[in-house]
Amino acid sequence: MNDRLLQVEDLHVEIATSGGVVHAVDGISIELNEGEALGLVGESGCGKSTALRAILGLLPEGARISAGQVLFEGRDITARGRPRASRRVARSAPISMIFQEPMAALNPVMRVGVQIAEAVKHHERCTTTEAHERSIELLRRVGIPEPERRSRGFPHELSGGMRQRVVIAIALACRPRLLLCDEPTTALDVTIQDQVLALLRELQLEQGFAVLYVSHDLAVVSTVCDSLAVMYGGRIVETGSIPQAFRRPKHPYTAGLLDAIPDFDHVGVLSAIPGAPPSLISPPLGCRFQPRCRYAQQDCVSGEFPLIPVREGGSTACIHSEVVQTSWVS
Amino acid sequence: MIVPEEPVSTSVLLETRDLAVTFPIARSGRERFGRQPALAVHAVDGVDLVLTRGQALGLVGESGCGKSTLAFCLAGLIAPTGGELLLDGKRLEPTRTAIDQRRIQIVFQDPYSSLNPRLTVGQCLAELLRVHHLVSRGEVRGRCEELMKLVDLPVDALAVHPRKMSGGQRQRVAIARALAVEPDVLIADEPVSALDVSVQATILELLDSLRRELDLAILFISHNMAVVRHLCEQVAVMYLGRIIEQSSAENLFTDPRHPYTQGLIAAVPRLTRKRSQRIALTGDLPSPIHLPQGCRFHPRCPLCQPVCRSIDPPATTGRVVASDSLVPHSVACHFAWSPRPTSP
Amino acid sequence: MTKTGYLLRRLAYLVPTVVAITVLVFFMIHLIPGNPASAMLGPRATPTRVAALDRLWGLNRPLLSQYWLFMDRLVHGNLGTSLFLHIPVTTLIAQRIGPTLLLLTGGTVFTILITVPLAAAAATHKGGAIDQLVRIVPLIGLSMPAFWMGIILLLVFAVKVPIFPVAGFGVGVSGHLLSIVLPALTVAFAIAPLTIRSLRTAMLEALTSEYVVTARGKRISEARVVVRHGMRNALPPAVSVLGVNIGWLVGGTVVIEQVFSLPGLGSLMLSSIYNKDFPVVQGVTLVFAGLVVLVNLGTDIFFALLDPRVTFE
Amino acid sequence: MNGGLKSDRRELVLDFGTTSGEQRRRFNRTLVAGVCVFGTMVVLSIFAPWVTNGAPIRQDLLNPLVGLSAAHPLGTDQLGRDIWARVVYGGRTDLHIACLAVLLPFILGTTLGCLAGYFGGWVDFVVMRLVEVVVAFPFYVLVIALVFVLGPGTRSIYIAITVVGWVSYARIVRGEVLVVKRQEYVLAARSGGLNRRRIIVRHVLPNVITQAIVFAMSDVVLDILVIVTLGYLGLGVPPPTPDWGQMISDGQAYITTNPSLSIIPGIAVMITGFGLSLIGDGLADVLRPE
Repeated sequence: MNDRLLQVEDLHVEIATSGGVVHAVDGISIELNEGEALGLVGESGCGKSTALRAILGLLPEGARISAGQVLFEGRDITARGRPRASRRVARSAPISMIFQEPMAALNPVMRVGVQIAEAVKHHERCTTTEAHERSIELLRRVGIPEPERRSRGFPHELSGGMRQRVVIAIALACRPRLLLCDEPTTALDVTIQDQVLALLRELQLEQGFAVLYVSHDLAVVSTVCDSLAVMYGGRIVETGSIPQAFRRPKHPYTAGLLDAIPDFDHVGVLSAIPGAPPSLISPPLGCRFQPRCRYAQQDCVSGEFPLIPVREGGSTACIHSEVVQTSWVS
Repeated sequence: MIVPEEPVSTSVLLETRDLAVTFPIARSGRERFGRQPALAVHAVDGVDLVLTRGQALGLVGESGCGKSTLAFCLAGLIAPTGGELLLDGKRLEPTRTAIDQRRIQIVFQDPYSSLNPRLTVGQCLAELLRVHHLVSRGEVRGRCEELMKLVDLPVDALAVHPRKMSGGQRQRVAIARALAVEPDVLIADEPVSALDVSVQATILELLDSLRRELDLAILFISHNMAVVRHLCEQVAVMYLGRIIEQSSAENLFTDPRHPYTQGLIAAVPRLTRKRSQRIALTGDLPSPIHLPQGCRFHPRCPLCQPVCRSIDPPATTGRVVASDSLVPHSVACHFAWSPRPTSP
Repeated sequence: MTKTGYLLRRLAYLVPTVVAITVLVFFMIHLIPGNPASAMLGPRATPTRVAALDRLWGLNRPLLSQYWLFMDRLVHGNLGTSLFLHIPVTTLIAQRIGPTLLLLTGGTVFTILITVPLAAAAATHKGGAIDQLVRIVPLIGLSMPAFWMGIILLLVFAVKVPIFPVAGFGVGVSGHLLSIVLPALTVAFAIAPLTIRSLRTAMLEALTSEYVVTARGKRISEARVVVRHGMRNALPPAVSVLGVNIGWLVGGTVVIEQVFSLPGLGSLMLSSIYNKDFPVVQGVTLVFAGLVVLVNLGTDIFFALLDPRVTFE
Repeated sequence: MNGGLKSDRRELVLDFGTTSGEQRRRFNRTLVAGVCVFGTMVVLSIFAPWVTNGAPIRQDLLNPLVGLSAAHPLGTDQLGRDIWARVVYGGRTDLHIACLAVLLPFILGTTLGCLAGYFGGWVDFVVMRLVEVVVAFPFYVLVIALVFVLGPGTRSIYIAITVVGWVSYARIVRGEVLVVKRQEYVLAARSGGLNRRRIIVRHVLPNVITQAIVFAMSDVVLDILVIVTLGYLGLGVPPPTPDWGQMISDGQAYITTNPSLSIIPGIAVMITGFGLSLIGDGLADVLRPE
């Protein structure tokens, strides 16, 4: 039996705006196996969050999946059409999602314990009392002190970190096979972020669910994930294992990001990537990164740039990746 | 390794002495009818900081530790409720003179809300130049162009409304606006956290070159320790309204002495190195309304001792050898300079 | 802070408002150009009667002691005597308050009956026919004078198709109820555009929120998602909008009662205005203000009970 | 608890399609449609003497209650007056009063709201207590009571509308100012050493006034309704000046036989209000920054 859990094939998402049609996600393919953790990184506006939401059919007003498909365990769960699609997808597959702002993900007028018990009850088919006991157990599992008392409280009485733990507890109660994370620690402080990331990693190893983690922060992704996919201008430009990608980036954009980000352990000269991210209404011809790329050649300005697997493992959309790999020094 | 403290004399520009800002709760009109005990948020609670000419001081801490309030207070946007502020050794009164006000400028975090959407970049800069009579009427245009060049923006940008600009460009405009009034001190409150990672580096570089060119004193506030480490020579760590540790960046990040700083550094997500040992900080920041007794860090401290629950440790300054020179290192912990007690 | 603490504080806010209302109502008499007493008595004015009225209202005393006199009478339930009917104002108000309260209740009930199903249908079928209707009709409805709407209803359901009485309050309980239907519908039509709109917006907001996504992920039934997560969260803002509208409705009754010749407080106020019966106008104004204060208080309390965040500041 | 929870019914009209962005792409059409509808009413009122027989108050007791005819496009009323002329002249009266009546509350409310919001403290306390007292009175009760004590006439209408109407502007503007004054560009202006007057006039006011302008559009509708209602109750513009409310009231006596006497002026009110609502909606979209 194939252990492929999630398969996204050539996904396109278009958003209609007053300025024109934005090709927010422009043909991305993702494969995720059972128990695997993949980080999807990129700057704001590169389409990573839109891609994540498209998988669950949670696209905002005006956005739609224009091509491609999403398979979960080989089953087509593509959310075509709105607005009922999201309901169907959310119900049809054991996928849970954690959002950036935990307060928004919790019902403000419902007691924390009830919100968890609700999920427990429908997944375990147990009595209300049992569901309640199990919800307290889950709260304890995600590291909430005094779970009995907290379960009777409301979300606004908790701190940001505690709220995110409750959201994780709800996700756990649904016994997910895949957990989608949309920058779940961006709103949190660094010490709290550390705690939540450690919890996520621990639960992933313990429960064996797969994780698709979207973030702009390479360092955060590297603590949670095994492999990563770098997005730029609506496309994936590089994939590979994390240590490999950081040691020897195969795409000039990844290399540029690593040069631009201050690394706590290596105080060196930072160099920003010149220029600005491309317009997704009328993207540049050829390679999307070519206008900002210092390795750009004549042949970069036209043609298609699909992901090509490389010998060392992983894949890149750059046709000059050997040059990047040999000339880039950390 | 520890050498007794010596008096230091450098070109001190701005100094705070036991600075405090408290916000009383229940102040709005409606609230006055309630019979509430006088509660207050101790946002800044006895801060001693020194900013010197041509130097960047980094201020790190978690949200809610009071670092932004401190920034606003230094910039004259919030009046201090205790302690004093000295500019060039002269005490700054709560209502500042126009000249004092203009000498300390601030750059904010969000480049989208920090520019008036109804004014073009040029109008925004020219207003400040005219109000302060910094240049004669005829030279306003020329000075605006100069400011644009200073922050690496094209001169054409003067005619543009901020909404047409990218985050990075807006942040440059915000810096140009701060520089328009020729300040000596620049307070940068998380100036790059709202920017894309590929753009952050350019703003950091700009701030660094401006510091050198204009001999500015910069207070750089950030929650991102990697960024602070790249930009600042001096670093102060703030916790619940107070500076708990301060030293040179190199020394503080390699040899932190306060358990909070140690935990904070351990929590920084790393690109390449997996952390070896974790000093995990548990729990959240306590409420700044009901400050803990004794050391304000003790409820979260992995090394907490009985004395920590009762006595608030004062900041003690030692001089330590770092990078072949003596560096002052000040820590507010009972056990900063003695062998660590093993955790109970 | 506890819920009880919040409620006590909310009650404490009433004091300055109520005092200020009495001050404003008291001062109304001084807005009258010239001598209020002679202005009120009009052609009936004789020096003796004017002097008597001056003495009764304390018009020749210092302002503060006039207010004190006014308040003293008010606390003792004395709102003065009608100049025209020579009956205590409190008696008049007691006689007339019934139809007004019934109109208020009926209007509220009709509003809720119209609002909830329409808003729920519009929110759950966004972009559908009901939704379009709910978005466009209010624009027209709000531009319509409420009394004119009443006249149209009267024309259709009392004149052309005589189901309901044309005027008056009817006889007996069934008569009262029958005669209140059209006026109550009129006010409901005036209010419903705003309440439907706000409930729809609040429900849409709730239904597109991340907690509803989370809830759907729990695989609980869609009905439970809509009711427990959608409707439940939309309720507090909708209740406060309804409260504001009932407050407005208190004033609207003045005009509506006139259209349907209902013998309520509003028509008492108008007839007293035509008769220049100042004490009655003053008394009725005070009662109306009191009603609004009570409605607002009830709304706030209801809101606080519905939303656990209220005590949390 | 803050004051934002309770809001004036008048302010609720602001919620119409302006906040959700649903109609955003159609703003031009909305605004143009509104201007066309309302513009027609204004043009008719201005050119009243030319588009009618110019005699709204001329009685023709021999021809009361006649139907449509060439001489009387909408027929005549119980006194034989031309209904078309009365409707157009009524619009002239009511639109004139409503448009003027909106100015004073706009200026007063915006100023007080701006000062209360920006300075806070006792200024805010006093303004908000005043607001609360006015809001505690039912809108129509207060207007009617004021017109009663001040005596009928347009002057009383202006005063009553101002006393009651400024409250909404003050609350809207105050709420906006509370948001804007914490915006970093205002803080930057303070840090730049600009004086308070300059900050309020140049940095705060231009960014809060749009909401007040949008509300003013809806407020004209509300003022027209007030004027018409007062006219209906016989407390408005004294006869024989034509006024829509009074026309509806006069016609009510003939509701069983000649319902058009009441219906026509009501439709005129509706069309005017509808046009203004469309303008308000369109403006809200146009004036929104970004």
